[in-house]
Amino acid sequence: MTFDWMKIPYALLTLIIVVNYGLLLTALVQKIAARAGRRHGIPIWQNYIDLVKNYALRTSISHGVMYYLGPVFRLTGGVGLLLFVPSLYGSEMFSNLSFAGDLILALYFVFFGTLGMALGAGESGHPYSAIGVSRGLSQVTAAELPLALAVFSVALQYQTLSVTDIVAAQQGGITNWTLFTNPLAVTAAMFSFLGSMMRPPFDVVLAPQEIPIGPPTEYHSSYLALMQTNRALFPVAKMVIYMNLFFGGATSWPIFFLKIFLIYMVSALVGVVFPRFRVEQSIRWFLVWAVPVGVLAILVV
Amino acid sequence: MITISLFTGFLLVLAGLYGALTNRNILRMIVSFTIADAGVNLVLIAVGAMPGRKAPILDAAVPVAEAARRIIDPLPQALVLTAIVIGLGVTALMLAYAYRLHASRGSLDISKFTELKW
Amino acid sequence: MVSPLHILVVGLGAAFFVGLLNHDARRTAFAITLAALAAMTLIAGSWAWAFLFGGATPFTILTAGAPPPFAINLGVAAPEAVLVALVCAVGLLSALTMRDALERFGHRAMAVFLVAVMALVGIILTRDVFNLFVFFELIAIATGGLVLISDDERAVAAGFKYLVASQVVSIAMLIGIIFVYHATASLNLDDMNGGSIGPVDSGPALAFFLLFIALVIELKPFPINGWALDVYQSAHPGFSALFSAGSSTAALWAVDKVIGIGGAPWLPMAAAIGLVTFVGSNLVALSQTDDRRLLGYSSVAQIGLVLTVIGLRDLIGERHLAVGGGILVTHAVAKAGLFWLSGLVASRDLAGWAVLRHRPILIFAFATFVAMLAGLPPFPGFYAKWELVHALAADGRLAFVAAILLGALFEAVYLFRWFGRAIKAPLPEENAAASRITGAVVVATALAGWAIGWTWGAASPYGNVMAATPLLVALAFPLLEWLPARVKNTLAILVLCLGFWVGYPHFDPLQMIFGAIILIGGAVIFIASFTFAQGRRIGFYPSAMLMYAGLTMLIVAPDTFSFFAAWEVLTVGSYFLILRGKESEPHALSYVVFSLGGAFAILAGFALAAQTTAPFALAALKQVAADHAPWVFLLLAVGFMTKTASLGLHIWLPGAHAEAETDVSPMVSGVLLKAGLFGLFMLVMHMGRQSLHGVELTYVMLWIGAGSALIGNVMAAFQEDAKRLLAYSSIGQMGYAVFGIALMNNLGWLMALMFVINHYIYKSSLFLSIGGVAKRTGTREMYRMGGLIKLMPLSFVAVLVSIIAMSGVPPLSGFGGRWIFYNAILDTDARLPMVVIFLSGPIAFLYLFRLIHTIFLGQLKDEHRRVSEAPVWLLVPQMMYVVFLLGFALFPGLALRRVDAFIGGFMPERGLDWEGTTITSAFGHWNPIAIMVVVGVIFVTLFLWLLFLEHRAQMVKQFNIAFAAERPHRPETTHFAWNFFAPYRRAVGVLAEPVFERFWGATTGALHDVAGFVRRLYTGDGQVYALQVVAFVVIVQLIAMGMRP
Amino acid sequence: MRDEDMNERRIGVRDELRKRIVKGPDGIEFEVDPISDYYCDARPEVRPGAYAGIVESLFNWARSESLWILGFGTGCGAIEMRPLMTPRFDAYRYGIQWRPTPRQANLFVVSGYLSVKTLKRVIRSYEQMQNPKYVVGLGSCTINGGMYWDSYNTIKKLDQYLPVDVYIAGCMPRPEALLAGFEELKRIIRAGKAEGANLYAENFDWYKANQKRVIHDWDMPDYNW
Repeated sequence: MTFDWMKIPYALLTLIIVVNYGLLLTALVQKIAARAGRRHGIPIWQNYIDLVKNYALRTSISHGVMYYLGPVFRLTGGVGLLLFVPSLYGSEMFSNLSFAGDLILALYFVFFGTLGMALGAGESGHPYSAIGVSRGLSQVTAAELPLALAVFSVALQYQTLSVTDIVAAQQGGITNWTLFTNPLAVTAAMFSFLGSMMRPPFDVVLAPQEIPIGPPTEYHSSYLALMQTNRALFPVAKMVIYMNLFFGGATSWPIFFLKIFLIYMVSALVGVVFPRFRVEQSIRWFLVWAVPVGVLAILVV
Repeated sequence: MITISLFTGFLLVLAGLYGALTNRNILRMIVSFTIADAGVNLVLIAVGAMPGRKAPILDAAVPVAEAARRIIDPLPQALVLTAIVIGLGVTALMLAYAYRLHASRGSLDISKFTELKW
Repeated sequence: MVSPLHILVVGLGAAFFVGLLNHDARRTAFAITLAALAAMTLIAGSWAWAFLFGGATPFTILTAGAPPPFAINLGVAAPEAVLVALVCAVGLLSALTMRDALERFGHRAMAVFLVAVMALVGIILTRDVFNLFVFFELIAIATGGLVLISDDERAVAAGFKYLVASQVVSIAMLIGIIFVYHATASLNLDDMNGGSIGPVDSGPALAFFLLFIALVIELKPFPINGWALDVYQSAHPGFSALFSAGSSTAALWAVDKVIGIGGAPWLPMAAAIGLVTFVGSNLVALSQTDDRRLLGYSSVAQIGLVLTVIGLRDLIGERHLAVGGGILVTHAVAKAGLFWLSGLVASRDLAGWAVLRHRPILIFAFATFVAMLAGLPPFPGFYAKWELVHALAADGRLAFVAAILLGALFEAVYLFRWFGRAIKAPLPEENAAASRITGAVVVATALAGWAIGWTWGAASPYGNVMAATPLLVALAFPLLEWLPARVKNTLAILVLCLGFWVGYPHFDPLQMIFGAIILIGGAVIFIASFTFAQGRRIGFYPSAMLMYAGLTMLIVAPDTFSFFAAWEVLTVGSYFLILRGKESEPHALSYVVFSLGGAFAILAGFALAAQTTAPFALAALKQVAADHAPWVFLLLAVGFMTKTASLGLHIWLPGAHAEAETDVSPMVSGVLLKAGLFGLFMLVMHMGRQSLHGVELTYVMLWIGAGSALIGNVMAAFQEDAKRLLAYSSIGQMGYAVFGIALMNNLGWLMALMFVINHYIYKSSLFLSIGGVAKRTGTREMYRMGGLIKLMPLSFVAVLVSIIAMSGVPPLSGFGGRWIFYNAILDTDARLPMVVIFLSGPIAFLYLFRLIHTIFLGQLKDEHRRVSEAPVWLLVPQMMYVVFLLGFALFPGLALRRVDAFIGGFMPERGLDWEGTTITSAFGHWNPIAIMVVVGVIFVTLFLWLLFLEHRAQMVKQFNIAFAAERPHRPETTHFAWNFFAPYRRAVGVLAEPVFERFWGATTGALHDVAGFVRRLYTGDGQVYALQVVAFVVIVQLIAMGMRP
Repeated sequence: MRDEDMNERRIGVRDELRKRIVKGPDGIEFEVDPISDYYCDARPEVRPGAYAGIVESLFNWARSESLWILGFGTGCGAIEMRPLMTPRFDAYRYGIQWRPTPRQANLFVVSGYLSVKTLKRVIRSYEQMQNPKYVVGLGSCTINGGMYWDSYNTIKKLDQYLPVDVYIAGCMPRPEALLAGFEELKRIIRAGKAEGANLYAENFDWYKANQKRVIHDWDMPDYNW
């Protein structure tokens, strides 16, 4: 197999665009949420400042090798996820490294960073980290389920696991989007989306005072900076999958930005309205409300 | 005659069995079994008997040539003989057991010897 | 050759002579007794040899110079010769073991003993009914005398009860004989034979019934055998051995001879009584705690089974002697051996047999006898069981099959429970009374058992199980027990590698994968065994090699018989292996009971499939008649799924795998579980889809696989014990594999194979790592560990790589399995079970994270601060597994490509395209090397970036955490570990309810309750026993009358 | 110095920090000294800023615009911080946020009087923050004890124990005053003068001596990493 080396600079370009977009987007959404509380909220560039500040801290501690590697795993997970999925449909430049695998690769790679991060947090020896991980993992087992069902429903619908092919099948008008051709799957997936965004009502994992923000409680300085980068990048990478599978993908960057923003807003809107669930409540919620929709999506497709 | 012996024999067997199964005393059981044995022997004889024939003794009165027609079947009698001997042996053994049992427990009640069960 | 008549002559003559001896000449008397018994054995043995191998023809011996019916005649043929030899040999050996007692009681006792053996021989040889009666009475009297040779006070009462019952029996027999004589005018069996009794409702038939039932009662049928059980329990074990192996054998042969008079109408009665006895006696034995009484129950049961075979002689045909004989000989050898063995045990409690552990060779004998009684290969009972079940199934008597297998399962339960207790009970002080002679007799008996096994196999039309090379190799290991363990370990590794090298050219791709896992994989696990190879490690290598031999035989088996034999061999080998764990006794028992239950299902399935064909090739499963096929499929699938621990049949696995020794756990998890999968593969490849009452069975399997995956994973997430966690995870993983097989498409099977390979690697690795940790920390409770990463870094790396692989996260090999899985389910319509398996997928993250976090991360405990890395021999295989995992992740095609093509031969749809490094399906693609490179490059880049930024990070210690402005108190209170997934338990804890455990617990509880209730029949009152005998005769007659049209 | 010092002070130390004999799984007994086994005993170091001045200026600007306050209300003044989060004052727009863990915070607002008991926790939390870090003393009590000037139980001058960057006087200072104080802090940071952490490391022995003078049950290592 011959490898097209030009893919690498293109992939880096994608990465840079998405990181910057992600930093701005998260700030923007935070600002919107602040406006819902009648505050001004943070400046739009606040994320950059925080990032620089954290990189600029002069000291740091380490609890051990896994602790050290935790953020690396985390960000690798984010970057990998982004690059394994084509960002723009029809663009050779921004199809990234999707030759390495299909949708299943992306779905399972989601866990790479989570698992590595959990391990790193575990080595800090901090009980709050462990409690946070326990909650996060418990919740994700239920929250991932509707997505898996929805993805499977979509794969059945289009008879392919290739993201490109799925996007291709949705071209030619808004009514061709999975959103309209398979609304049940999209509903289930969006339920799952709410659960994976670490926003209310599903954010007890990061309960700030009870278990000071859970898993990353011991992280600081550059570790935290890497994780912040991932925090900007990862949701976007995830939403790229949602966009491609359910909302017709994107053929250009403006459409990409718009669709990602709108998808993010779903979670933000729900988040400012609803209070927090306990973990078992959220698990039950997913099993009772979201999973049946997913099952239905599989059965009727 | 044969019917009477048969009937008596079976009656003795049943009486003996009844006695053995209802008397708790070991000695009484043994006696009951001898009664039953006697009954069995009687049945044996009765089955072998043939009306109007003589005892199976080959002597002057019964020439060998006519034996097959004149004497009764000798086999059951031989069997009875054996059975009596065996019965005697068993009875003797049971009595010996009765002695040992009485020596060990001071009682001859069969329902007292039930350590081995289940 | 000496005439067999001289057996009687020698016996009787010696008895008279001994009786005449002076009271003080005990040694002389004993010597004469032995010499007489030896002579009898020799004569009988020479005739047995002549009949079996010398081509002698049956003949008749006339006595008193007159032909029958005027005199008694003796018939001698092969069965008689064998049985007489058996009885005499048992007599001889029993006398040896009874030496002290016999000398104490004096010459008269010896005379009685000789008479008893002589009478047994007489019963077997005579062709005269009344003579039969006489010999039976002799036995009764001799028994009455010999019971008294006992240390047990209670023997007196037992002997009396026995005599009372005998009286009732003899009355019935005598009356029967005289009327039969009246009807047939002969006492000679040869004259009466051939249905000369007339119709069953005639008067003569009633007479025959009395004779017949009297003989049957001599067999001590359930439930009217209390008097005999008391004798078993209280008599001298030497005599009990003769009573069990000799008396019953002789009585059985008498029944077999006499039943010919009545002819076919009487066979069902014998079969029914035999079956009731077999099942009932085994059931009651479940609650028994006295070893000799237990043996008594078992004897009664085995004899009942032979009676069944006699009753089925019209069905089995001329081979009924081989079948019945197989069971009988096995029973006689094993039971005699066990009774003698019980003479070496002071305690009458089952656990008291632990004393045998002082002499491992006796344990070997014990194991041999238990295996013989349980009908395991390579003993005759195994062949007999196989043939019996096949004959019954071919005739459609499935209820018989079920009852027999159920009874056999009960028997296995109490035998293996007993064995397990003996192996695991605390070791008592040395048994002072241990007799060398008895020990030698027992060992000789065990060896004789093996020899008989070989002979029987050689004569069997199915082929000799023992002649299979793997088994021979495994059987060589007990002979090497004197070698140091290191040598044996090296030898084991070499043997396994050699086995693979030899088998390699002959394997098809499927066999290749399983063969590589069994042989090469087994060898790798053996590397870890070097850790424990101190001293001689008695028992480990024979058991392990037995299991590997069974596995090897399994994958190369061409027909159902060798497949089943291999299955039994691997089961028993693995049972011994599992039993080696410290606390493993109840779990090993549950394992072997489930396994044997499964094996019986397989046996029934094969029998149903084969009908009359023998040998039945596995490939012929394709051609099973359509009306049988679903049932065959069902039975076989259930059997195989007990081994894969599928939902409902899984409860044995967690304990068995968790409590096994460190290097045994990977053997029984990584390797052994694959036997079930291999069976399922074999099944679906040959039988394809089957529907029963409109339900597609593979669809049911899908649900079972999915359910196993879910329950296994959920349960694993809630375990505190690390090895139990791994064990439950195996249930889940096997669920995936079963699911894949049941998908019945190309990719599903490929996925199952991927799981086969992956599961072997990571589960073996994990069991070794966790075993190493448990060895170092002295606990398996995860919450008591923590923070071991710094002390055991290599173990950590092995666990880390393994759990990444198992979780299915790219870039390691587990992802390949998941990827194929998704592609496979896209090809199928079964969507609902898929939901369940989706649900179980992410749960794996829970227990995997918990495993690594709770053990290696978090807070290090005080007492573990000086713990060192796991032993190097444990680490070597782990590191090999890490390399395997990485290699398999990069180049899955090496293993799977050929299999893909092979499976393609069974399936219409196409498999995968293996073009370059990319693997393409109809739906998607996957490039393992590209994934690895991309992930690697990103990871390394980011790592270097972090290293650049944070190379001066201050290394801190475990309490340097921001603890809400406080500080941790102790590591125990800071390690968040116990009940780690509490919220998850609150949400879905209902799934972790031990429903199946409760079900099986209730089932076994109910069985024991029934057994406990039924055995109240045995009141201990001799009179009640006599009454029962009378009632039995009446009831059997009434039932027989009622059954007649 | 440390060892003797610690031994002497163990009198007041809790049981869980005493040396203890434990038995390993192999049956061998050994001693565990929690203080040295469970805690890092390194001393804090002075860490200079970036080599290039312009980079350090950029960093200082970023630090000043990203003040992450440790959410630890040490006294009654804590109540004045809450309004800063409300729409009325909305401190977020000035780059000020609250973090629940000292690891991620770089500004410690000592809100009001500080009892000796709390001082121990404040020291611990402060030491767990990363360099550079800032301390703001809120209210008169942190300056001179305020109305508690003669209390048996409060410390009087905060900067004897921790390097304070800014005091905000008042009893209580209103949220507006806090905002003004933070603006002042930002100015100091941008000027590169907020080097409290390095000051603390430089005069570590002096600070420790002061701290131990008032904290009698000193049950932790000298520096809480």
